[in-house]
Amino acid sequence: MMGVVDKIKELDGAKITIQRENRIFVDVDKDRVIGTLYSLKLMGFHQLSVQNVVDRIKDGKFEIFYVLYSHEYKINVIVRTWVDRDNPVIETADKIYPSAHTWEREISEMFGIKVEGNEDCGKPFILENWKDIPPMRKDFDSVKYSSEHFVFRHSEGENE
Amino acid sequence: MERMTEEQVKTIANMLRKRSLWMIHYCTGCGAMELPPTMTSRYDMERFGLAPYVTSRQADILLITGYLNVKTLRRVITVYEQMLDPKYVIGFGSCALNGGVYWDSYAVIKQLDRYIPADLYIAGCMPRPEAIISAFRHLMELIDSGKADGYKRYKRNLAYYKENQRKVLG
Amino acid sequence: MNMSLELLLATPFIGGLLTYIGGKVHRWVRNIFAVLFSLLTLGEMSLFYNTTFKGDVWGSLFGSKLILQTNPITWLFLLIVTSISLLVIVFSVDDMKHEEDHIVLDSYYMQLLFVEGAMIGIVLAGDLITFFMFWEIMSWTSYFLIVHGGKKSMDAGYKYIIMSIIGAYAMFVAIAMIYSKAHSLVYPDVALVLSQSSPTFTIWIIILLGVGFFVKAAVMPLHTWLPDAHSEAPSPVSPLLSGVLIKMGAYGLFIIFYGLMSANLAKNIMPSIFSTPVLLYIVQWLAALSIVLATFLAIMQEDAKRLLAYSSISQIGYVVLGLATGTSLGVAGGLFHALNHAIFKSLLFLAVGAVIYRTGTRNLSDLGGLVKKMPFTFVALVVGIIALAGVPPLNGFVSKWMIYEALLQKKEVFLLIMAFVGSTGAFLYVYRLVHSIFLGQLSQKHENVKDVPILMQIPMWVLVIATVIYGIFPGLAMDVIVKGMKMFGFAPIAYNLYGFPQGSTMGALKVINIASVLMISFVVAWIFFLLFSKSRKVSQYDNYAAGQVVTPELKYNYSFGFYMSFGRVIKPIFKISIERIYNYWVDAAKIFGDYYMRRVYTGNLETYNSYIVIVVTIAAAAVLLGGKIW
Amino acid sequence: MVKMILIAIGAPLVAFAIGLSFMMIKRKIVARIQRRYGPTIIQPIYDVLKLLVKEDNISHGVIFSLGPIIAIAGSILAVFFIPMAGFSMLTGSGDLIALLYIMAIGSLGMALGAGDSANPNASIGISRALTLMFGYDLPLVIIVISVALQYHTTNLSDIVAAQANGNWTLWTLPLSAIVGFVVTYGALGEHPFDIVTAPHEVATGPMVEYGGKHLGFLMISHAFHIYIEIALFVDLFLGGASNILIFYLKMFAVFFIMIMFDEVLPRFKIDDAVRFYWKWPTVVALISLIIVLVK
Repeated sequence: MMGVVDKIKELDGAKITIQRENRIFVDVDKDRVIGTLYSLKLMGFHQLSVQNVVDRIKDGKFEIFYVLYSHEYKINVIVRTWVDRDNPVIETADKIYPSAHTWEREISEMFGIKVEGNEDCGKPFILENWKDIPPMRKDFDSVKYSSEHFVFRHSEGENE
Repeated sequence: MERMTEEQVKTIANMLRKRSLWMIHYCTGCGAMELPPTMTSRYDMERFGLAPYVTSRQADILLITGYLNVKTLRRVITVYEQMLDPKYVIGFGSCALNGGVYWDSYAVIKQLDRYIPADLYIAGCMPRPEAIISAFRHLMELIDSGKADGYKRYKRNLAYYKENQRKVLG
Repeated sequence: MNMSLELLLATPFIGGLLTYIGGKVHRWVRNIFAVLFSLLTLGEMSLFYNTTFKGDVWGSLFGSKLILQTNPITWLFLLIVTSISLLVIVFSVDDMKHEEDHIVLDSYYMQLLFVEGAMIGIVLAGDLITFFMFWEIMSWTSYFLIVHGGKKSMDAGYKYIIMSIIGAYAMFVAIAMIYSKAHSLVYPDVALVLSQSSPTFTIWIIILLGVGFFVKAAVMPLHTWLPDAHSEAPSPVSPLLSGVLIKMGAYGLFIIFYGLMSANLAKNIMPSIFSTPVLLYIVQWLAALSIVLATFLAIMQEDAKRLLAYSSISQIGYVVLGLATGTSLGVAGGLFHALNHAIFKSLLFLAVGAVIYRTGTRNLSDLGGLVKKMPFTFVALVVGIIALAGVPPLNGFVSKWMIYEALLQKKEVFLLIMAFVGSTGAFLYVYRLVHSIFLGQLSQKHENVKDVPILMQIPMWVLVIATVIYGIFPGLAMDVIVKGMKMFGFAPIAYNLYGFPQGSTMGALKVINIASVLMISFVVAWIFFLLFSKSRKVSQYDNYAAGQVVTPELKYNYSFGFYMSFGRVIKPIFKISIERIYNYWVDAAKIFGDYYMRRVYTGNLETYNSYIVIVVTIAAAAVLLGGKIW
Repeated sequence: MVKMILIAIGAPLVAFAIGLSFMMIKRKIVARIQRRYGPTIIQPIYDVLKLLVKEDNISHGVIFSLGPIIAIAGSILAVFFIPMAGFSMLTGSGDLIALLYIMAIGSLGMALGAGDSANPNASIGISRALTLMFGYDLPLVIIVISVALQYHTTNLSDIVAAQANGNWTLWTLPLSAIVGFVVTYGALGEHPFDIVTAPHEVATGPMVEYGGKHLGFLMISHAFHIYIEIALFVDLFLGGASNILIFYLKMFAVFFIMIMFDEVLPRFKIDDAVRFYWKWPTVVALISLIIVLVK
């Protein structure tokens, strides 16, 4: 069991932090992500549980993380990488983990991240004829949008 | 004499519509979980002549059970327009009244009756089966007294409803 | 005025030549000639309505007289031949307009009239030589008609003509055997010969003649040519093929069983099971098998005309089953079903032809929703399918009912069960036909389809009226049939204009009551329907799709593989297919041909010379030694 | 003559009343089985009347509206050909074989109407209905033949007369009676065989686009259908009845047993239903047929 953790440590260009016995963070910069994912899959992390984005608006970055899991070793490995917020571009991981295809479509629609190699990213996925900026970004003001588009009911009387 | 029989026909028709209400099995929000116990042995709404039906052509009541986001609104409007005429809409829970906990969401509409005419609202963040059954009984009284005329309102100011719908759906 | 049979026989042939010549003059002259001559033949034929027997010799060949004769049974088949040919010609005036090539159309009309003439010749024939002569003319001219249908129809025609030739050879051998015994091939003499000769000889004759007629009547083992020929033939020719041509096979069977072989002859020369001679019993089982299997095949078809072709096989199975029962009710049922099937099957093929004329395709999954655009053709097709399924007020029902009664009286229950299964199965493929073409969503490309021109609608309306008349008043046809069967030694059946009174059969039937009660209850239900609020028309896109908006591009129509689930039930039955067995034999013959024949015909000149030298020497030696080799 | 007119008007109404009463009792008993109270006893009447007085009705075309009308016309026609409680209606002009085809007129009319509603659910529903009909028709035909051979007649009123004093076909041909029960069960489309209008799979099959007065008409024709199927079973196997009460009691007994099976069995898949019908019921029916032939 320990063998795997040593192997993860040897990953080049990766900063490893073991938060718990079965949760290991691997921080990699943008262009080494695909290589790391591939080597982790060879080690036995066959399942991509989640691929999503955290909007670090303070330091102007998108944090993209891939949660991998191995049924054999019962360990979660979270590969993290950072992309700047102005023109966020990442490489698709659906060649290694097919389920990443749908995650990337959601990320590109909700955060406006451009994913190279995933041809379905431009297509409408969840939102129907949405004109505004991607809604999940922190700089999108949801309250302002909803008060503009929807009329609130005044509590005191019928506003018909 | 002619007007009087017209009146009698209307009352008989309303009495019949009250006794046999068919509900379309279209669960739009989280309130749909309250319907199974209402339909089955525990609370048994069939005692009052209510029965779940599948297609919009056969149904009289459309239940908006919980929050209604923009995508579902488009489908709900199609279903509503496909239903045959004496039709009633019941809004479940606070989400149909004023958006409820999703008041700040970019996707959830805040007022049901701006888009389709709602005859009745049931308060509560998902009303319990007893509340649903009392709502049905209240709807029966409305039908009997002829006040449940949401479908007439929809026909009368169709432009108003269509305008609101177009503004939201785009 | 006493119309001579020769004139009746000659009119279509003369007409054919004149139309061909007329075609050279002008298109319309040819069309008018074609219609005129077929109308003339119909008129001449109707003059023979109640002549019980009229026969005259029109020549002699190899010492045997050539006779033309007519009796009510032949009149029945004459009615089928002439009326359907007239309607087909009227239908093809407009339908074949797309064929620009002048020569092809002239020859097409000529062949139509020649086929009609040949079939009249078969029916009128009083002796086997005329019968066989016109049988060959019919095979050849119908081959030319099938081949008009374009590239694929060439192979269909090729398969058709090969099987017809095999059948014709079998018949020829039988006729030769009879001739070697009797030197006169007139029916009564043939019957005399058969009754005197040894049982094996008679059985061989019947089997050989039967093979020829089974090929033409497409009974199960020899049916493989029919689906290709009927579906690839041009649309006006298919009704002629399946409405009339396969009835000639049925007429042939009738002639063998009851013309050449007197009724009791069959009983004493072969053992009989369930009171029917064993040969007839085998024929009954073949017919019943072809009913059931052809219905299963028809249910799984994706192409309208192949579906109708397979249904023709199953319906002709009813006719053969009726003929082979032997009792007067069964044979009358078989003959009546031959007439009914000619009417409603031609109606169905004409309606499908009209749809092909307008939409250009006959693939069931491309069509849909044409009821809004082609209402008249829809009514014609619905009447046709109701008749085919055997639903009471229309004509398919009475004849099937007679066949069922006959089988029930003879206690042949398993045949009856298979006949019923065939008729319930008919419900399935019959509804498939009308649903995939006319109901469901109208696709964009058929948006501007109009109904067919008047000239194509007239034949359909004539057949619709005929279906209704023969359905409600079966007595009209029964008069002819019963009078004819009396001549062939059958007990008369108790019948009246509307059906069968209580005594004669196991249950009574009065179709007029069924039809009138249905009409009254329909009117009552309709008035009751109109009492309530009017219903507004709704477009086909305003449809329940669980809330989704249906748009024109969405193909929102269920028609491909309509009975997929049923197909899974009957899949094991189709592991063995006669088609594959035949193809296997064909390939085997080809291999044999290549391998052994190559040895004989080596292709170089010296071997051929040596063959000639050898043959000449043998011949010379034979002549010298007195010339008695065989 | 007056008796004729009385029968002509009375028979369909009585048939409709009997069919409707069975629908009422069925909903009440099914509710009781599921340990709940169930609607008022006359709920189906409210349902049908409510549907008929709907203000707005839609139609997809002439054939769509003709469907329910032909369904009712076919059912009324079939009612006249089944001996009802002592009156042998029109059996003089149409025997058992004719009746099998007459019962098909109603379903053919409804199939045409439902097909015209241009909805794939309806087409799937009809293809299932016809496949199921093909399934249960094989055993039905075998038992019809065995009954006809048993009494040497296909005239229904003679068959009823032959079973007069107590010796019902149930006792003489028990196997055929069992197969007859299973076939009637399938023909009615009760729960295990409600593949045709399975609400969860094909959204009530052929009735998907029918609403308002069209659906009301279809429910009326369903009531007729229940009467026809069960009356045929009673006439063939339980010896018909001399007066209306005994006739009703016999029919109710048959229907009550059917309800017992109703809520217990899971629904068939369509090709399994056909396989089921072509396996055991057909074998049992053939055995009883051979018995009749031998006897």
